[in-house]
Amino acid sequence: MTQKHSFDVIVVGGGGAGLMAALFASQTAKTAVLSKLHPVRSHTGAAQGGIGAALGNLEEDHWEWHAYDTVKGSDYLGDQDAIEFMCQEAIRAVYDLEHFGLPFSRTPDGRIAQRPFGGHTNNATGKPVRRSCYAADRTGHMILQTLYQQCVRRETIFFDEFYVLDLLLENGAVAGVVALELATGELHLFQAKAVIFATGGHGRMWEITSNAYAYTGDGVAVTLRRGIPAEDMEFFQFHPTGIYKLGILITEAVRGEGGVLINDKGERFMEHYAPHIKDLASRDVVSRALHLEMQAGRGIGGQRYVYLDVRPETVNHYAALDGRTRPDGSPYRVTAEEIQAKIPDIIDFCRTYLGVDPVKEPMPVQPTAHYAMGGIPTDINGRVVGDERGTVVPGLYAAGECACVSVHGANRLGTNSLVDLIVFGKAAGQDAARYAAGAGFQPLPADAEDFARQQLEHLRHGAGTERPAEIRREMQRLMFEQVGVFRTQEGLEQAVRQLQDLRARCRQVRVSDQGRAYNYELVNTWELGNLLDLALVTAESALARRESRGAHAREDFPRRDDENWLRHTLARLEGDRVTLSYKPVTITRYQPRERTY
Amino acid sequence: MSSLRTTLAGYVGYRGREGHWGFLLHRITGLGVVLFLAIHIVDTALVYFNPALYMEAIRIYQSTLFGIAEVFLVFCIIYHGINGLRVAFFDLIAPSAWAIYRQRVSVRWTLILTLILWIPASIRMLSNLIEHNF
Amino acid sequence: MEAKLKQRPSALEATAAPGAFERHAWTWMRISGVLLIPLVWIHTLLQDVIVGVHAIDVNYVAARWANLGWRIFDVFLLGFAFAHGMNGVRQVAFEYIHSPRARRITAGVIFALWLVISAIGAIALIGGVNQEFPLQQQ
Amino acid sequence: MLTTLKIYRYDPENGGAPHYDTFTLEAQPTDRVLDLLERVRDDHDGTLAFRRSCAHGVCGSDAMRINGRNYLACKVLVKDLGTTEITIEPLLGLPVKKDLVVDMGPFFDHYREVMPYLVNDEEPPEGKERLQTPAERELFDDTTKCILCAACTTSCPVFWANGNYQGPAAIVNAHRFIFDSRDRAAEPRLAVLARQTGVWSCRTAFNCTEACPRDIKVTQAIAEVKRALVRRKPSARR
Ligand SMILES: Cc1cc2nc3c(=O)[nH]c(=O)nc-3n(C[C@H](O)[C@H](O)[C@H](O)COP(=O)(O)OP(=O)(O)OC[C@H]3O[C@@H](n4cnc5c(N)ncnc54)[C@H](O)[C@@H]3O)c2cc1C
Ligand code: HEM
Ligand code: SF4
Ligand code: F3S
Ligand code: FES
Repeated sequence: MTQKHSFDVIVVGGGGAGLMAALFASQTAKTAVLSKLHPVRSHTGAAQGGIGAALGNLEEDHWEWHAYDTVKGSDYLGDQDAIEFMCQEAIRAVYDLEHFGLPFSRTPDGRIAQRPFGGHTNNATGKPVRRSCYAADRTGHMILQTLYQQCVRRETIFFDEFYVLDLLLENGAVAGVVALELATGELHLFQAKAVIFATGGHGRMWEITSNAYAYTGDGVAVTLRRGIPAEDMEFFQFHPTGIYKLGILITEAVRGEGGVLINDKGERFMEHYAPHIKDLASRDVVSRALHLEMQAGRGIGGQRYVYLDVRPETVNHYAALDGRTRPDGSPYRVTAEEIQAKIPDIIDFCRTYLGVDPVKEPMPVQPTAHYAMGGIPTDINGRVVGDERGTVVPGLYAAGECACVSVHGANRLGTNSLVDLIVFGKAAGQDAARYAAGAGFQPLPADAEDFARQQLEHLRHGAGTERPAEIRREMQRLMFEQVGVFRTQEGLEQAVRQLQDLRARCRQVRVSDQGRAYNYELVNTWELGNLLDLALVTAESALARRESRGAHAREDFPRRDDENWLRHTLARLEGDRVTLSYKPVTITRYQPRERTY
Repeated sequence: MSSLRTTLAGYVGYRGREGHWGFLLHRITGLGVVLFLAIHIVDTALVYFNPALYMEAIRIYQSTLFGIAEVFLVFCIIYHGINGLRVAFFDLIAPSAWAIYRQRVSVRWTLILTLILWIPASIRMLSNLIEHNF
Repeated sequence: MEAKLKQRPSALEATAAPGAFERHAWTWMRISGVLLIPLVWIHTLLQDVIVGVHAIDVNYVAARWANLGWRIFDVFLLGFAFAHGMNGVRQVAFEYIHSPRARRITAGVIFALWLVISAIGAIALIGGVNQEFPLQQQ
Repeated sequence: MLTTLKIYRYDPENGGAPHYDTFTLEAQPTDRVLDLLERVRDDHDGTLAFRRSCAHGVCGSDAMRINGRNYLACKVLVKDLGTTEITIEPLLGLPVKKDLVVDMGPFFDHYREVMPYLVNDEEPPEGKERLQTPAERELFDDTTKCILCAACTTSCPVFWANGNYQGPAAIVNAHRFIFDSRDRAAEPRLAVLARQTGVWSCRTAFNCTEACPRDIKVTQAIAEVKRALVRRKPSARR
């Protein structure tokens, strides 16, 4: 029997974006948060390095500089109105978080501490600027905890471990969602005036990834199935420094604190790729550099990794060569203790998983699938835009990594995702509450949950023999090889073909767990289906885009082509067919230029 | 769920480290001593209420079985005392000593010290016992 | 699920809760514990190790209590050790017994035991060895 | 190397009694125990239930008992265990829902009781942060690291015996705010912890600190709260 609930606003996802949306929506509207994980398990908690905002606590900085860096980082694909809005709001957002209790690291005079991060520059000198506000290397953890704490304080209503399977649209507007209660295996029907998706990313379609098991793109997949396009899916960021083989992220803050990338010949190779800011170039640039070094046989021992070296002697050596100084003008020097204090968790990861102490030995790193620039298309109020003409879907919202505003364009700058969560999470929450105040409920059809139920039954009792785990592994390998840092026509075509095969096989899977309570096998299989949908859309979008821009690097089209491709992709999925259309990029004051670091 | 079964399963089955065993031993020794003390107060009070019965009681104390129990009693008193002192010192004076290394080492030292004090005492008590009872 | 919706902590009502008894008990265990080191250890060292049970009889007790200093020593020993121990028993019992009613009963029993046994000990300490009894009976 | 996993199984729907299943699989010394569990679910027995998400020790999903001791399955490597026989059981002291999944409800109830959020109703400086020196922040730095995994609370012998004991995790989260110079609600929080179910129930058994995957000095934090209570003005005793 399906239980029914009714709320003004339903937030799907309890990560940074979801909690922020819930905090603001619940101020005026009856709001509930549905999350497949307990909120504090969300992947926002894994974010390490910091949240960018031009507070200027340590040196001159301006939100306009932040905006320019973001535009440039996005390889000019970001929508500049949204970027300006975000960079301006970022400052407020960081102070809001501080007032909520977030324990930022502090400057000696008690203000929020800031550190350099990839792609953040002083626009006048081109030198790195300290813009990333941080709490050691656990900034995301602190954000997630702080927001959850505020939700506890405000008695936000949570449905923990509720897995959203389907979105209900009636008369072109939101009617509610269907969710599976993991504890009981029962379906629940949530009627709502507004639904905000904040379900995070989908990096689990790649073999080596920094992403959590839960990063399966559920929100994008659900909306895609309901006819909402997915924007810019070909742009997926590979972070240059993942722990070799494991993919666990080593934050850019390590390089912000002076760490350098070293190849097999002992060279600091980033000097050749980004002569100005070197190791702190934008992520796509550094990932490609790693890839090229390894391709040229300069990976360590010829293997597919290089070293990230943050030993004090190395840091001091290169800081002296760079003429790097402290805020007071004295030469930049660090000790092992300072390194330990600034990146404690990274050191802990390396000791635990590699048996390597970063203060004494360099860390083996390789690019790791990290962040989805693309997702559900929205405007700056978080409202989902259903087509290339900008038509808003009434009551439907998205925020956070699953959304594409687009502020990150073709490549996200480090620290900008956390800004995105806070700024657009809040905007979506406020706008959804406002919308709900003026709108009525859409009637729910009698068979509202039938689609979800049938799919589940099919998985549970189908006649198939395929094993989901096999399909998943093949997809991950395929995506990492063919839809990775560098892409080619043949590779992408092959990927599309094989993904179609995998999708066909996936229709023949059968889960062995016939139980209801905590049937994780069922959920994981459902998630595999979501990933396959998004993988296909990603590969098709990438195949069509015949240029290199940001994270999308085509060996066969190595240059950016503004004439034909300065536009956003919108992909729709019908059955096994992906149809693509395009919409223009909003440009305000920053005209596209060549991008060098 | 908290229940006596969980508790006992945990006491015995959880592979706790020094602190776990230190805690259990503190509890057992404390309860052991207090049980003895209760009896001991009453029997000593017999010197006032009934000295004859007191002599009866003393004779039981002088039995071999009780002689051996007494050796353990002294262990309990020494261990519980040193460990109690350790806990009180950490709690009242140096909370920062509640850190893994100091805790492990201090529990080990507590046991070593206990043995250092207890072994000579028990030798003397046992030789006393042998002298009188055999 | 609906039960989960009530998330307000009972924090504020706790202000009205039980006063400082547990805090005093905690402090007491530590202070008395420290004092017990000399008291209990000297007592044990003398009686169990040096003198030994075989040398103890009513006369021994009488001789010892003839000294006022030893009597005072024993008063302290009784007062501190038994109160420390019985509070320890109460703490342990409360860990396993949770219902307020059962706890009240347990605490009552422990308190009564403490009172009675302490009183017995105290009377004996004050009364001393009862010389009325014909000791020669032995 | 060949590794034997002995896993606690309980399925509420089959009404069966809890039992153990044994799986033998090939493992690398550097494999996480979580990797092995994943492999069991993928290739051997799809019905195995356990929680996980981040796979690197920051989300707190997969605390469980491994060879008798609480760990995050994703933060303990096979070689750390020093044996190829691995027994995996759910956390002690919380109701088991299925296999390795426990009901975290009671745990979060205790968490909520200590008011785990910043309380400060004074207007913050407009468009600026509240100031806090690095030294002030250092006082509670350690306890901000908590990921609410429950490894500590479910390793505590007092909690096993008495589920009403608020437990180390709740105290850690209270500590995080009591010692935050920006917070104004230390008093009511201390009052919650002064109850019989609060800090005074802690017997310094230290399993919590040993179990904490975030290396939080849990027992020290508890001791600091106790001291704050002892030194508090008697006026607080309402
Ligand atoms: C290792 C790592 C380090 C990073 N470091 C930084 C950094 O330093 N700075 C920065 O700016 N960004 C960083 N990022 C990126 C950033 O952390 C993420 O993009 C961001 O946290 C995503 O937040 P979110 O709220 O969108 O999603 P999440 O926090 O992941 O939340 C997703 C939520 O959706 C729920 N959910 C998902 N699917 C469903 C469903 N079907 N039904 C119900 N609920 C569902 C989940 O339970 C979860 O609560 C990092 C990312 C990683 C992986
Ligand atoms: C010799 C010096 C002694 C010292 C330093 C000492 C110290 C302590 C301390 C500090 C505690 C509290 C432990 C905690 O709260 O975690 C304690 C508990 C206890 N003590 Fe003692 N004590 C001593 C002697 C005694 C004696 C003589 C008795 C018996 C009468 C006794 C019985 C107990 C009991 C029953 C407990 C409770 C144990 C528990 O909670 O597990 N102690 N002691
Ligand atoms: S204190 Fe440590 S063990 Fe306890 S819940 Fe927090 S992180 Fe987990
Ligand atoms: S294990 Fe328990 S008794 Fe105290 S020191 Fe930790 S909470
Ligand atoms: S899976 Fe996140 S802590 Fe282990």
